[in-house]
Amino acid sequence: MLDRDAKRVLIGKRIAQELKDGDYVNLGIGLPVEVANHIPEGIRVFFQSENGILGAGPAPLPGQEDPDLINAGGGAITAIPGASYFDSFISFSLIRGGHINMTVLGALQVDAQGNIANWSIPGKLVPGIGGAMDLVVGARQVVAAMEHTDKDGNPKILEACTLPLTGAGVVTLIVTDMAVIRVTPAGLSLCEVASWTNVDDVVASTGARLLIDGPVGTFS
Amino acid sequence: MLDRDAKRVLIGKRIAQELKDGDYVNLGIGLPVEVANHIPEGIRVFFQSENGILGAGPAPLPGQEDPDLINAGGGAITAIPGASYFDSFISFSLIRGGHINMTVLGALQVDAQGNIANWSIPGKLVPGIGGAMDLVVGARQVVAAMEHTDKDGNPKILEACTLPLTGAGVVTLIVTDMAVIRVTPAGLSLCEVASWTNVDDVVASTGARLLIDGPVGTFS
Amino acid sequence: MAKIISGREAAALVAPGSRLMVSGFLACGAPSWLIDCLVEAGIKDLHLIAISTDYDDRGIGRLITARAVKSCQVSHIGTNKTTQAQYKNQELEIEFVPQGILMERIRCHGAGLGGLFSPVGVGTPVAEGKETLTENGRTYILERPISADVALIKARKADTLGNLVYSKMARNSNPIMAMGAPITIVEVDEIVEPGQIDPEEVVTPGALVQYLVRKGA
Amino acid sequence: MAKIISGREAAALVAPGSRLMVSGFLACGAPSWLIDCLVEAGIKDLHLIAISTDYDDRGIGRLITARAVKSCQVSHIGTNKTTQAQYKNQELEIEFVPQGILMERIRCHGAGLGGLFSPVGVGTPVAEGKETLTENGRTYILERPISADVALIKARKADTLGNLVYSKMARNSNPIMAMGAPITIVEVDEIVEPGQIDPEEVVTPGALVQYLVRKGA
Repeated sequence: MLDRDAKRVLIGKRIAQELKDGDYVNLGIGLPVEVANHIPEGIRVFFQSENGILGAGPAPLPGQEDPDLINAGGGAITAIPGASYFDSFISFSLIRGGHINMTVLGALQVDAQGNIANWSIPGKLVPGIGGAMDLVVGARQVVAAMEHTDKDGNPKILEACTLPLTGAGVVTLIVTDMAVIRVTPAGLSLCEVASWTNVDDVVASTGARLLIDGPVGTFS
Repeated sequence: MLDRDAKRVLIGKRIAQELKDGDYVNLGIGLPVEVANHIPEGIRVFFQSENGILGAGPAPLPGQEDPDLINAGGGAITAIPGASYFDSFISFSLIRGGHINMTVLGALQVDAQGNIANWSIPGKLVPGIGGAMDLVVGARQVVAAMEHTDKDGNPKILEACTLPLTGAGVVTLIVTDMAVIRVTPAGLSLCEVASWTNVDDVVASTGARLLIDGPVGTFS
Repeated sequence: MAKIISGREAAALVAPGSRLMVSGFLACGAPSWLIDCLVEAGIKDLHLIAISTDYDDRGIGRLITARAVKSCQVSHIGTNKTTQAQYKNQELEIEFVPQGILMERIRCHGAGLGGLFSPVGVGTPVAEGKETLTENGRTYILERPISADVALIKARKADTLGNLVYSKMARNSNPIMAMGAPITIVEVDEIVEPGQIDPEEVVTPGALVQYLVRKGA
Repeated sequence: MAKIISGREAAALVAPGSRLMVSGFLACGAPSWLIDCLVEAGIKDLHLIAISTDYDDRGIGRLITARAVKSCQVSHIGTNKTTQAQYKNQELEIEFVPQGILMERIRCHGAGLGGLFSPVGVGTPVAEGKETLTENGRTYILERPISADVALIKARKADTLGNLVYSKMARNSNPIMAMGAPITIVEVDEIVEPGQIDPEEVVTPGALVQYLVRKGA
């Protein structure tokens, strides 16, 4: 087993390899922001934050925070040369209009139909929707970045989500600390397994049928 | 009878008296632009041109035209201090959202229901709609500025328009070279008659019933 | 054309029980001084329209903490424990609106439209009870305009005609909420004369602004 | 991220018979150089989407005069006698779209929406055959998205990432048409390095721009 930080790095690093030169990317709060730390050399990627920037840069040095430059989680950011600011209306127009190549989001559950649930546990936690529902229908690729199981070891990848959905049939790729899984019309296709585990463990930890229709690679 | 220029001045001057301090006004091409020459002293009025300015100023001096500053008719304009430029999407949002106090438009026909026709004579002239359809539903007051009859002396104010409509039930005031007529739920109310003519002539030149529910004033 | 008033006068324009739009994203670009004046005036029973309820002690959250709000349309409450508690205790009614669609619905009103067909939230609780349109195999749901009685927004600078410019990402919901109500009150850091803002730089034209309040005044 | 190409290369991206959006209002803010290149390339059978057809010899009118257009969606043809003649002779099909609604319909596509309810043209020929919605006694008609294969627009300045600024009222339909097609080609007077345009001044973000052409190149 990996510790929390190691899992985070493993997931972020793997997702970063999906990026192409010139991509516009929106990273959800929490785990997804790790992706920004692993952009492959030689490519340029532009980060959007839905509150109104294209070209978000890394966190400023301590003491140099600008209260008018924050990411969607409220954290201080910077702007790269060539950034642009715009209002939330334009920002979500870019998102829904298919002008953002990839969004990476955390998830409470994902399922074999590409459904994702990440905004509400009825009777418990209801932080709300934020921009997630717009992002999952708008971005060209929707990547679920998540731990493979919950803290009790129960699967979070299911045949069908049981929590209220954030989006239906929207997830294109699932990257966890154990596996890389593509959502295909036929179901969930197991593409890679993390080098610290194996196919049998991944299958045992997954609540949905996994298709193995080619050689399964490894990642680390 | 007045000549064409005198009619134009008469109409423009009378409409200008409807303006209030701080009004945002959109003037159609042709006759309506005359209104700008008669703004009552002591009030400030802001002209919008739907192609993207609030705070349009008068025509520039010859030789000082800027090709990037034109009104909706393509004529050179200037920008007053405090003007703003915006795209056509925002411009028409302001119009339809009720943020423009008055639009003044020419008309081929208007009728007792406040219908207006000014974009097409089937089989003959079809210049098109431009921004007129947006303007007549959006502006808080819609003023038809027109000669009372056509060049053959036929009424242009009718019980019901016969030409394709620009807007249905939208005109609030009709100002011609002969009369000032308000559109009310009960029908067309004759408010004022030009000093060069009289009530009988106005009634005879009008193709719709005119209500006279108070003293009829004069204007010149 | 805008009238310059004080924060206290601004608060008096907000009636108890009215529908109130307040701008900002996690307190960035929120009209903090106007919020303070509202809290001080003790106005209650508001229906709030906002992106989120910010933090317990900062931004819009101060209205929640002061129990000024009885119902709201927001996209997110995850950063405000007081909102979550009031929601759980059923002291506060909440309609969750996806953030981009909240902007669309406000702008829909501001631009005089009757509704729009949105692909957002199809197959989720957001779609419940809404009419649908299917086109090229894609389903859309009908979203209706949202308006308020008063909108409170924040700009960096205004001229006396009400033309506004913002500061970086503090722009967020401000230009849209400026279209959301017949009365838009803008908290600004600075008021200048007409002509001192380049017409090219104006983001919100003065026609959308009724009142200006200097921060702290 | 934008690629810098020549006008000739830009013309080669427009296939005969394709749907083409061209910006500008009475030739102000129109991509004249790109239009020249298109005319020279002799591309025919276009479906044109534009505010108007400008003048016979200036702006979009040059495409009409060159008989490059077989059908169009425009708001106005009153300034172009050639368009009027081709329309009368039934050489040119025209759908008249109210100017503001043309902008709404293009942006509707660009923002991923399925349609909108418009109050414009109710009771006129524009409303014929369209679904309606009645709300608070007001009737709205359903307007559908408009998109193109290629959009040709004009900006004053771009950086190499495709961020755009315009010149005064030459902005008009440009920022909206930038959202109207998967391929947006921008004619610019000047191309600068990233960082040379203040992020606050960018009107169209680079994510909407695929190609840049220097005027005359």
